[in-house]
Amino acid sequence: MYPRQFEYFAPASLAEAIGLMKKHGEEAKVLSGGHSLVPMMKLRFATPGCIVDINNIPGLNKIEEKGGFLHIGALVREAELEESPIIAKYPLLMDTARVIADPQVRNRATVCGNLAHGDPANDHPATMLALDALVVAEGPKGERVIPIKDFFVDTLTTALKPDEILKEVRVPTPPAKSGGAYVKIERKVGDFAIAAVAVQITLDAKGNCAKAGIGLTNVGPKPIKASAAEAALVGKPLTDATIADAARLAAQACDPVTDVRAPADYKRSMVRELTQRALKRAQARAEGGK
Amino acid sequence: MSKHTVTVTINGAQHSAEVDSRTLLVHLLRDHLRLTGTHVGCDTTSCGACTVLLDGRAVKSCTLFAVQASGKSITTVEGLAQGGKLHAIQDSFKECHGLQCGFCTPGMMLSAVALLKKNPKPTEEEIRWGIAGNLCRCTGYQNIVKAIQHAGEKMAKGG
Amino acid sequence: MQVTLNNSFTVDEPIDRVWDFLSDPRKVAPCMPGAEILEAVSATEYKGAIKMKLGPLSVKFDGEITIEHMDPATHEIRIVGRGKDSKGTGSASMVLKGRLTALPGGGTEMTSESETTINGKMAQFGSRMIQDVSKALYAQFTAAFAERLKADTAGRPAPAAPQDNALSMGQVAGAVVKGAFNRLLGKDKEKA
Amino acid sequence: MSATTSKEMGGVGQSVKRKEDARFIQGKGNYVEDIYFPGMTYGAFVRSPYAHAKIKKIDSSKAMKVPGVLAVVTAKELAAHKLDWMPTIAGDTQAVLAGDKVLFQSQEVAFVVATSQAQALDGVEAVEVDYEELPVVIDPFKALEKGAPILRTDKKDQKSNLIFHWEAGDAAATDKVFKSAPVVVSQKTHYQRVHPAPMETCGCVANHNPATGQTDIYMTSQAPHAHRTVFALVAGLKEHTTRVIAPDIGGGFGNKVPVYPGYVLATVASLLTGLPCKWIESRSENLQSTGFARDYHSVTELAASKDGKILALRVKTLADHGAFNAQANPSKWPAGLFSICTGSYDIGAASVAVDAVYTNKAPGGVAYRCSFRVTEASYIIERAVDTLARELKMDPVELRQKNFIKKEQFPYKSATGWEYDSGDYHRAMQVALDKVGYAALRKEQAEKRAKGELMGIGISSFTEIVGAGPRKDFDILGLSMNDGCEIRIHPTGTATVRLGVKSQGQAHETTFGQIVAEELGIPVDNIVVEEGDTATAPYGLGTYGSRSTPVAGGATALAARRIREKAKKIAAFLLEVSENDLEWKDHRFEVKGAPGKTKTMAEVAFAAYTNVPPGMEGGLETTYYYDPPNFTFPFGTYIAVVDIDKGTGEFKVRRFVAVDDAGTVINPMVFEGQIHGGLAEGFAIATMQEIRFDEGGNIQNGTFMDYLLPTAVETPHWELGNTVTPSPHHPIGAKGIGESPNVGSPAAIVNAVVDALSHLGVTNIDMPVTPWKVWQILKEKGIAQ
Repeated sequence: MYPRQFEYFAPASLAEAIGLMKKHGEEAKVLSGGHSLVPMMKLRFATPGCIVDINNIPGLNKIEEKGGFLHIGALVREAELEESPIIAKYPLLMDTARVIADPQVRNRATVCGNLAHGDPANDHPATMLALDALVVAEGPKGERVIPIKDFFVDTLTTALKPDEILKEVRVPTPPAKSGGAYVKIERKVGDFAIAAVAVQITLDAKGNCAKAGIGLTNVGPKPIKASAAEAALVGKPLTDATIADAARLAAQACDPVTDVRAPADYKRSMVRELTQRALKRAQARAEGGK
Repeated sequence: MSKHTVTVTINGAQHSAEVDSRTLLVHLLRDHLRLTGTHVGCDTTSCGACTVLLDGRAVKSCTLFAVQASGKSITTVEGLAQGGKLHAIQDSFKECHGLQCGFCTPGMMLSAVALLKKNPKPTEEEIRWGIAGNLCRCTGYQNIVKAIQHAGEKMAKGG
Repeated sequence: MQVTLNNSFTVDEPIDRVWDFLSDPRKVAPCMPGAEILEAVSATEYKGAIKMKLGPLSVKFDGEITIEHMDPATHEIRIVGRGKDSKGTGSASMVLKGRLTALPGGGTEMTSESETTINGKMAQFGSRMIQDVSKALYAQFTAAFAERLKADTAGRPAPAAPQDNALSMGQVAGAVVKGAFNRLLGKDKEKA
Repeated sequence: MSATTSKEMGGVGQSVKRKEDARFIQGKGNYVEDIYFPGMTYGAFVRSPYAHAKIKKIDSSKAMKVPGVLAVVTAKELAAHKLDWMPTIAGDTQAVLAGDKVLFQSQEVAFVVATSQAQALDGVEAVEVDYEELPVVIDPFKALEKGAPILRTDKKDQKSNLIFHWEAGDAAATDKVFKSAPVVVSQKTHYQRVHPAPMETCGCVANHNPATGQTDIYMTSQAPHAHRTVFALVAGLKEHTTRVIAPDIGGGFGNKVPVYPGYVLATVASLLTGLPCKWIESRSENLQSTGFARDYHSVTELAASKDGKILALRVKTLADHGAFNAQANPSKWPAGLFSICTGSYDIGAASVAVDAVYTNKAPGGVAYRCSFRVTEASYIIERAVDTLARELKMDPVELRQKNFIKKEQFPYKSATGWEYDSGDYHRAMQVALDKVGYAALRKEQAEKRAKGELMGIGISSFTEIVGAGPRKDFDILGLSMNDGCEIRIHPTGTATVRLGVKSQGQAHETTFGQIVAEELGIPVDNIVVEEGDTATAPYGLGTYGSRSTPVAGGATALAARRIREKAKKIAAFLLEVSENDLEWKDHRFEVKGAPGKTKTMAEVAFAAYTNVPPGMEGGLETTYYYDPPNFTFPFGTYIAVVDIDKGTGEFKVRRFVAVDDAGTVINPMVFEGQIHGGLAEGFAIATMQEIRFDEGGNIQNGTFMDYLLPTAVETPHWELGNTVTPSPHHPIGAKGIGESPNVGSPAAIVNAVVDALSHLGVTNIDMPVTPWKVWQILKEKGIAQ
């Protein structure tokens, strides 16, 4: 399998990369991990005339905590995220990084690329929606910070402009008594989810839910933030009843279609089931469990 | 730029080749350098038959452009044996009957080598997850798991 | 593969004006994101094209639009569009059935049903996306239809077609269509 | 049979490490894609995006302008050489390139030859084909309805989409039993369309030398000799100047038995250009256009007495063959060995009917790790027996034991006419029950059920029929299915063994050497086994249907014995005794009653070239073509234990016990490896693998992203056991093991999941059994939300 011919550039700086993106417009695609783009190019589904490989740009591969955020650079690979000692504080990220594709893919695929592709089937979008992350885009006019809830515009379409590059994603550092979990049901290991649910919660002193984030994978035309379900939990204790209620609302928020993975009613039911499981796991973790 | 000269260290030796932008790393290895131990089993980054080590990490060489490997170091199945002595993983695959048709074997062994580097004493469960990116149609995986465990033990003993 | 979608919406315009709009493919076609009429072959046959862009994917279908059935008495119409992907890797067709009903208050309800059939490479490799894309396309179409109809009947110039009239999901839909799109698909239900 | 030779000798019964491994573990295998020639060209196909369409025009002009493109071949060019159509193995015709119309999505329409693979693919994109879409026939039942479009308009006599109607057994007698039977159950099943998907796709490198007229064709072939003969018959190539070479094959599983258009076109391209031409299929092309397997819609009925004696079996099947009847079956057996569907049971009356139809799908019907439809047969009977047990409220084990053919009944003649060679079904079942702890599991299940938990135990006691086949009844395109073995003993006592079969991973280089080691006392390390090159190998029909050990294994043993006969004469001459005074003992010749007076095969071999008895022909070599007197009938009992997650419908195969009996075991290590692999494929079929089409004939899982093959994570841990009941007619008593596990395991897994839900009234879930299918049942029964 060979993609169609294209021009390849490996700029040494972000500015140079953005210049190339601007110059080549619609024809240009950013290559980071390449594990969404290259297979599409091999099947000649995607036929970009120009590839801007950002792998040689220094400074984009950092994972660091500062200013109340975990900063994940554009070139941070899934495996690096998984191996990073910082990630213990972010069990939701850990869960997610472990179920994306397979070990070889995780060695190349990047967290930011997983977001930038805008595929509702990717795993990090739901995770970042649950975490209320911020996406940082760099364009000709400088930096732009986009709240994740505004980032996914539609299927394979994000708020990134054609000449913008996703520079990093910022995840708010969770306060004490926080926990998260990602629960995914898939046809086999490494597959896109039939459905998956990302949950991030923070408990208050009394053990009630102070903050809740819930993101849904592959159950709609774009990644879904289950806002009503989140709202239903805030201020309440996490009991079987409140959890079931939130799960019901999450299931209402999804908009799945019947496809080769499963019928829509199954996916919707799984959102409900997995939301409960993820909430319980997140709760246990927030209370200090594993 | 659609033509590039790439210089890559493969199994310890430096190679240069002129490639198209679209030439994948696996094409460079197979078609340009005739290192045909690295195989192509699919077109969707699913099977892992093309797995090589890129700067020590297992990657699928069908999903990387050759030009991206420039300046990097690659290990293929042909580079596993050192000084005429087979690598422990090679011995173990034979010893434990971890292969049949042999097509997935090079990629499988390289994934195993990467796994054992990270986790020298993996459990059966950890091995199964560690080779989740490599498909095999012949062995039912059981003897592959055994071979990797065996290799881990051998390597711990300095073998 | 086939995707069938239904939709209905109401406009504050008398039925005859809506009918005039609906029965003119030159007016209806631009409501479909990325679509354009290239040539009128006859009063009921047109040549057209539709371009779609979906992240790194892009596809262009060239084809014919035919009004197969049109009944001013019952205000029913059936428009069929058939096209082939310009790269020769597949085909798409859409049968659009529309029916207008006069409402007691003077407005008009338009009920429509679309059946989209995709064959070839897209249906083979892209079935995961097709339903979502069809839904979005159709929602954008009906939203734009309402919008353009209002502008048309009010005698205002139609909203400018996006620069590159290709469907680039979301971006092209933009502010005008987006709100209607969400309402039409009931996406606000979560807040309700 | 336990091992009689030393480890060094490596005879039958020894776990000899595989000889082929040395090259594979070092990346030195030699697969078709690894073959390069100077000046080699590359071919790639333009394929149809539609399942059914008229081809109005093919315009190659733009493609010819693509840099590197040398030629674009269409049906028109092929027709000039009468190569636009070729015969299939099943005796139908198949378009090499579509002429007037295409009949399935991804059908071959044109072949672009270029100086590189990338350029060939660029050329493919530039070929313009004008299609007019036609109504599509996807549902095989609708294919037979009145008014259905007739697909094979190229066949003058084809008035419907029916390919054949075939019957076996005695319909009248069976119907009579059913009429008066106290208990009748009916089980509808669909054995879904699957694809063997070996890790290596199909490919070909053809190298025609215009100067010498020699054509070498390197092919991913499970049957090189048969393929060369087909080439000779179809393309008019001369067999003596055509060499088909199957080098290392990266798995076959039946996928590499048919002749594909790619082989023909690479060869045509080389003949036309005088340059070597390489064609290597992509994975999606492999899944979308090459031989699928199964796709049998069956209704299986069992008639029984109230106490559980099975009285009769009636089966009606609709088989979806796709656009061309390209199934791999012996000529006189259009539904293969499907009539083995009485299975392991002593059933007095049986009738089987199969209707096969054309649809707008890729052709196939290959024997995927299966001996010609025995997998479908085993599946339906093992599913139906469970349904009968449920109806009778009997334990499925008890019902099976009650109806098994008894040890003393062998050789057993079945109601559909097969003569089972040997078996001890009760014993294999007992070993499996003991190993899994059946009674305890049933107790656990009852306790779990009381708590609302779902656990199931599934049993499958299959009987296979392998080793096609006796040549009076079994041929492929007229070529009788016997196989050759040539043995050459070299002067220094080492040996070369050549076979007409072809390993695709089955370890022939090791196991056939072991047979020779056993028979001739030559250490296995001193024997080389060669296969796959028609220039050197004796004729044979290849490896599939578990036929290598039953047929070529027989040939090997008998060739070796023929060598031994001559060797005995030489030994007698050397020892100066009469032949009758010699015995073959401890793998050498010994003078009876004189233990010190011996001659080894090495000594005899040297004499064969240096000191033969007067009047004797020199040398020590022979070729033997073995015509098996009957099939062999491997069998076994498999038991699966599953736990179901009520919330998601997901299930886990907690345990899987497999007890196999394939007669004499040549190499226990290889034997177990074959079982592991076959079980994994059976598990994959039961839970994941399926080729599906939408209503427009678009393939829904034409890549490895959606055609699901299990990874190590999903694949269960296998627990094996075995019993040994040698075949009475096979020279070494061996039966063939490669396919049993794939034949027997799907039913065990489906039976286990159904068993977990049986108290809810569930009797069937069609494969692949997926979490959502289980969930839908749970939802219907009010268990899941």
